[in-house]
Formats: sequence, C-alpha cells, structure tokens
Amino acid sequence: MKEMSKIVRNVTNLVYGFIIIFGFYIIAHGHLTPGGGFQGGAVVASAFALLLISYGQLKAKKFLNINIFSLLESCGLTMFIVVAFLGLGTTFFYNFLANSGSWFGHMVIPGINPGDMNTAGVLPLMNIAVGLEVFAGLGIIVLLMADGAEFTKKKENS
Amino acid sequence: MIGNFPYIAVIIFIGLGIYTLIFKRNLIKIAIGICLIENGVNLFLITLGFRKGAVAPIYTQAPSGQAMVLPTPQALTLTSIVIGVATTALILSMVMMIYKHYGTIEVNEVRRLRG
Amino acid sequence: MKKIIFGIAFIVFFSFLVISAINMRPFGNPAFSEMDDYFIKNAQSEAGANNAVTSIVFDYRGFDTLGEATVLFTTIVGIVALFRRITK
Amino acid sequence: MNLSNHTPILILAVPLLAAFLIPIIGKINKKATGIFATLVLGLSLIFTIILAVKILSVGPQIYVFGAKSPFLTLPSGLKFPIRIMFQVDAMGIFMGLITALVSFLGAIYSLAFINKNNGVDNYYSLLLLLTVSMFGMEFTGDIFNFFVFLEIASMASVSLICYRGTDLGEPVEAGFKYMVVSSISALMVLFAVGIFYGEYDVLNIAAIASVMKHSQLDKIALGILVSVLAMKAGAVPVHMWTPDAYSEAPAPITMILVVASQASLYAMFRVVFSLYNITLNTLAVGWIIIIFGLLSMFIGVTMAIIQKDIKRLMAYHAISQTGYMLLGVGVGLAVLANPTALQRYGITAMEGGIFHIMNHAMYKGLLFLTAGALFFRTGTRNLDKMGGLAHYMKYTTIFFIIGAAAIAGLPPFNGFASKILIYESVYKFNPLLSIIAMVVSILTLASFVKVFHSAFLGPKLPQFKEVKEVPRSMVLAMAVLSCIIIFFGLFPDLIVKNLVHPAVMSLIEQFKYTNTVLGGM
Repeated sequence: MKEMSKIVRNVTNLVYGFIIIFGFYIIAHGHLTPGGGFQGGAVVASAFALLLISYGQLKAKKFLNINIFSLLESCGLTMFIVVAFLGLGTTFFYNFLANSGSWFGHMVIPGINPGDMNTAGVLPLMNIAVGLEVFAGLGIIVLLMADGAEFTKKKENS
Repeated sequence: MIGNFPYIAVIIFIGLGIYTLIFKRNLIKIAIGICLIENGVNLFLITLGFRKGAVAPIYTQAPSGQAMVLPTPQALTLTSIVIGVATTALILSMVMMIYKHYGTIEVNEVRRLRG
Repeated sequence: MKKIIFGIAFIVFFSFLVISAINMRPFGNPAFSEMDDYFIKNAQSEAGANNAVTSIVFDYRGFDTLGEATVLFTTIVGIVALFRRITK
Repeated sequence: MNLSNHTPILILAVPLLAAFLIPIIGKINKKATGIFATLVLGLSLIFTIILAVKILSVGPQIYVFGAKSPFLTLPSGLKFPIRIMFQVDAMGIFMGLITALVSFLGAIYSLAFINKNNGVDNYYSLLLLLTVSMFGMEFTGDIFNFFVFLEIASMASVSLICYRGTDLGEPVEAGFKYMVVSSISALMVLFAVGIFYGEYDVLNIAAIASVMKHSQLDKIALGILVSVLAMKAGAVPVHMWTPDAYSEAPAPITMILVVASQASLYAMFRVVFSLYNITLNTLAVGWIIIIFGLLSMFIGVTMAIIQKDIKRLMAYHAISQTGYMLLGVGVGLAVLANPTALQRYGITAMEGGIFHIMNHAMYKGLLFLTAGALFFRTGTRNLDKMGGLAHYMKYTTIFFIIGAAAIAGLPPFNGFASKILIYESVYKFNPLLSIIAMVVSILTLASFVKVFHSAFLGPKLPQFKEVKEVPRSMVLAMAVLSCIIIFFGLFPDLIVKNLVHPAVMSLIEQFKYTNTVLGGM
C-alpha cells in the first residue's frame, strides 16, 4: 500500500495518540462504564490500522513491529490465565480480590453510585490482560493481512 | 404479529446468509454470507434479552427508578462478536492464499481436490 | 440438478427458521428471568462491579471469556502460520 | 487445597497455559517447543487417568468455576445454577481418555515428522489448543461453553489443515471447505442455544433437561442440533469436507482430527440422551440416526475402493466407520422407550457403538500414522507410484498389517470386539441392518488388501533405494497404538465391563445426570 497524502499523515500524527488513550480509558474503566477488555482493545487496534493505512505498509513496519505485538499478546493471555489460576485456592475463576480491602477490594455502595475505580477485585486485572491481548492480536492481524494484500496485488499486476 | 418483528429481521438475515452461501460462486461472497449469518444470530441473541422500557444494567449514574435489561445475552453476544471477527479474519486470509496459489477465487476453478 | 437439490434444502431450512420465529415468545417481556434478576441484584455485592455485564463476562461466566480469548489467539497463530513464508 | 478435586480443570488449564507460553519459548529456541508440548500433554494424560479412576470409583465429578467451593452448584436462593460448570461423567471421561492418549501420541509422532525450519512453534501451539478444545467439548456442562469450545476446535483444526498451505494450494482449499462447514454448524448451535435461553432463561444442560417442556420450538432446536452435529462428525449428507480435510492435513493432525469429529459425535449423543431422553419419541429419532449410519457406512466404503490417494482412501473409511457408531447408538436410542428390548439388546448395541469410538480412534490413528510414515519417506501419497516398500520399512509394514486387520474386524484385534457387539445386537433389532454392516466390513477388508498389495508388496523399486525406516519417535507412537489395539482385542470384556458399560449407563440414565446438578450435591 502506498502511503497517503501529507494531509492525512499529519492529521494521523495528531489523532492517533488520543485514540490510543481513549482505548486505554475504556479498558481501565471496564467495570464501571460500558466497555471492557475487548472493546477497548479494538479501539486501540483501530489506531494501529489508521497508522498503517496513512503511512503505507513499508513505512508502518518500522514502528509497528510484529514480534513485539506477538510478545505482548502472549504476555496478556498468560497474565489472564495466571490471574484465573491464582483463584485456585477455592476454585479456578474465583474473585479472591473482591471486597477484600486489598488491591481492588473496596466495598461498593449498593445501588446507584458515582463509581469507584478501586473496586471489583479481579475484574480490572482481567480487563487489562484481555485488552492487552486483543489490541496486540488485532494489530498482528491488520499487519499480516496488509502483507497478504500486498502480495496478491503484486500477483495481479504480473 | 408486530410483537416479534425483530425475530422476522433475524430470519431475513439468516435466510440471506444461507442463500449467499448456497448459490454464490465467489469465495469473497461466501465470506460475506458467513458474516450475514453471524450478525443474524447475534441480533437474535440480543433481542432475547430486552425488557420494554428498561435501561442498561450499569449502576454508575443510572437513571433511578427504571427496570434493567437482562445482562446475560449481552455477555453471550460479546463472545459471539469476537468469534465472528476471528472467523472473518481467518476466512479472508485463506481467500488471499487461495488467490495466491490458484490465481482465481471462483469456486468452480478452485477444484484440484477431486473424487 | 444440483441447484434444485440446494433449493429444496434451503427452503426446508428456511421454514425451520420461520416456524421458530413465529412461536418464539413476544419480544418485549421475557417469560422467565430469575437468573438475570439474580445478576442484576447481586452483581454489585458479589463481584463488586457497577457494570453487571462486565461482572458476568469476567466473574460469573469468566470461563467463556477465557475460551473466547483463546479463539482470538488460535486465529492469530493460524494466520501467522499461514503467512509465515511471505513475511520472511 | 487438595489437588484431587481440581483435576477436571487442571487437565484443561495446564495445556492452555502452555499453548500461550509457546510463542515466547519459540523465540528462545525452536527445539524446546516440541519437547515442552509433549511433556505438557503427557501431564494432562496423567491427570485424565487420575480423574477417570476417581469417576469410575466415586461417581460423576462436578467443578463449578468461581464458586466458593468446587461442588457448590446452586447459589443460595436459586433453583438453577448460574455459573459455568464442568460435569464429567463416565461418558465424558471415556472420550477424555481417548483425546488425551491420541494427542499425546500425536505430539510424540510430530517431534520427528514436522521439519524444524520454520513455523514449528505455531504448529505445537495449535496442537495444544486443539487438544484443549476437545477436552472442553467433552467435559463442559454448559451449552454456550460447548459452543465456544466447538468454535476453538474448528479454528484450530482449520489452521492446522492449512499448515502446509504456504507453498501448496490444496491444503488451503481443503481448509476453506472445512471452515465454511464448521462456521455454519457453530452458528446454528448458537441459534439453538438462543432458543433454549429465550424459552427457559437457563444455560446449564442439566437444568434445561429438567425444565424441558418439549414445545414446538424444542423440536426445532433438536432438529438443528442433531443435523448440525452430525454434519460436523462427518456423517454422510454433508461429508464432502472429510476426505479433503483428512488427506491434506499432516498425518498426526489427521489422527487428532478424527477424534475431534468423534467429540462432536459425543456432543450429539449428549444432546439426544441427556437433554431430551424420553421426552422425544425415541423410535423416530433413533431411526433417523440409524439411516445416517447406514448411508455413511455404505457410501464411505464404496467411495473408498476407487481411491488412488492412500489418505483419501483412509478418510472415506473413517466416514464408513463413523456409520458403525451411529448404527450402534441409533439402535440403542430407538429402543430407549421400551425397557425390555433395551435390556435385551439396546444396551449391548450402545456398548458396541461407544466401544467402537475408542477402537476406531486407535486403529484409524495407526493407519494415518503409517500413511504419514510412507509420505515422510517417499514424499508421495499416490498408490500407483509406491511399491515394494516392505523391503525397506519393516516396522511400518507390521503396523500397517495390524491396523488394516483391526479396521476389517479380524478376530484377535479390537475392531472385531466392538463390531461383534454391534452385529449381534443389531441383528435382534432388525436383521437387514447387521447384514449390511457385515457386507461393508468385507468391502473394507478388500480395499485394504488392495492398498497393502500396491504400497508394500512387489519388487524393489529403483527410486526408493535410499528409503530407510522412519525415526524412532514415529515408530514409538505407532508401537504404542499397536499394543493398545492388540490388548483391547485380546481382553475386550475387561474394557467393556468397567469403562464402556458405565459410560453407556451414564448416557441412558438422564435423571442421574440432572440430579448431580440440581440435587445440590
């Protein structure tokens, strides 16, 4: 894919940071507001797709490296299953941090409340783990399919 | 009859999806057909969990005094949507590879496996 | 000839779906909903999250989400395996 | 925290954790991934054996995810379970044993079979994920969870079928066909899950079975589930994907794919026996499954005789052997309603059908491994190009003879043990069916004699001069399978009495299945 015009590239330079931050916001507030690991991860991956399209496939490969993504993805998934394993004291997916006063264990005021980040035990950890896995994974898919599209276009011209 | 109009929409979605799968010859159209069925079944799951005049089951600044919609179908549909993304990504990558090897994506010409 | 067989199969399957759509319960009010009422009432206290859907996705039915993250991981490993010759 | 009541999840979670770690280990050094995967599958095989001993002695095991204790199925104040749970009974662990054994041997076989230059860590990661998804399909007690694992199984098997597809065209075409079939079947299973959830607002199989009112919608859901799971298991009406998928996948993967389609066959039995049981008129559904079985048997073997490619021939035989299982269990289902006939021959028919699943997984796996060994050394699968290989590959020839004799149902081997159960019980039900089954068995023997003659016998061909025996790890995998085949063939009643019979009884007695969950054990 050739890179797009200068205007698009400049706008992308301005915008992609905010998209990534918004994606992390959705991941981190998964247990309070609508959203969570998957939705936030998809938003961050859309920022990578934007970079890939505006800078073209060759240039984008410099700063969107597949090996880092695959490492990130494996770490995210391992963190997710290790958090699930930590509950093995009682059962596999036990929420041992909820209402326990430690990391994310504040008591929740029942009924409608403004929402306190420090609640819901294991859920924020899992949200972050899944968010990490999804945006790295979708990043890999976007990059690989761009390579594939590049290859099929070469076959068309020849 | 108007009561279950969303189910008619679901049936139209799935019917169109199966129609494209059976009668269309282009591999990309088959991928689109699978996406159609995927969306139809997701819509079916979501419509099962609706309560008339209810609000999303989230307690942060929720309007007080309103009933809440059933949360389980939304959890199931979240899983099903990500599976749809994964299926579509895999099918489209295979279509690319078939195009690389066979030079065509017409079902009749992609026919080396005989018998 | 093949088209006729496919046509019949399609019509039979489509009639299956239409019958199920017609005598499905009316859209607005679910007939049974104790499981969901339990979630709406107790999700806040048991899982400690305001968002009932996230508490189901990650706490009550967390194993589904683990399975589903595995689906995404399988697809990605499958695509990497498929495209491994082009990238190198 | 004693380990024994956490075994159901450890069988599944340890290989899953290993599958996630393999890309990281692959970056350190390629060779370690294969050995790491084999060790992890060995570990989960040991856990499966521990769980099997516990289930056959104590009774069905339940494992609830996220509850205060693994056995707390009903949270306070509710009649139905709300969390996902594993409900492993004798039938589930019977399939679990086959899965664990076959995937362990497949991992050993592919240590030497898969060349080490690139993509090895992807291969082992997908192998582990395929094993995990089969365990999940067999152990889960929750329909939606079954759909998720069905999806992982189809994704992993499609990616593995396309594994050789980077420089060859056929594997990708075979993978695409299989992907379309399994996508449709997974989505229709989800539609049936939606129907059950819409009607009863409950997702646990035992809970749905207890609250089932058998309305018009449930009949449709049954029709969808049976037809779609039969399609996934490779029964005849939609069997076109089986020969392509089995012949294009690498040999150890084909062996595991055979067991993966048996897992969806198990799911069909679970739906018919544990979800619906007496509420549906068993004679009609029984006869439908018998007709599926007969068609699969006959079309499978007639197509197999005219094949040139050795793996396509074996794939068609896999379809025809699935027909035997469907016939056996179909007869058992048909007579489920009247207890006298059930006691007389219904239970033996089902024992034959289910024992045949184990035997088929063993000898079909051995045959595919021998075909893989031939391909590994000669590089071709076409029977006309092969010849006189008995001179060079002694062990593979012996293993092929054992496998071919077992599939044809010759006495000292395990194929005979389960086929004789099917013949004598189906004969009492309807003599014509068992005659067709015997004819198909004779045709199977005929086609395998042809394969043996054209591939192994004959003069030493010049182009195979430098062919020598396959490496040790492949011979080890094939040797273990042959010993199991001979052991099952010589002592069949040992296996039938304390492994197959409890499995059959756990399928037939639906009330035991529901009481373990709703009785709030």
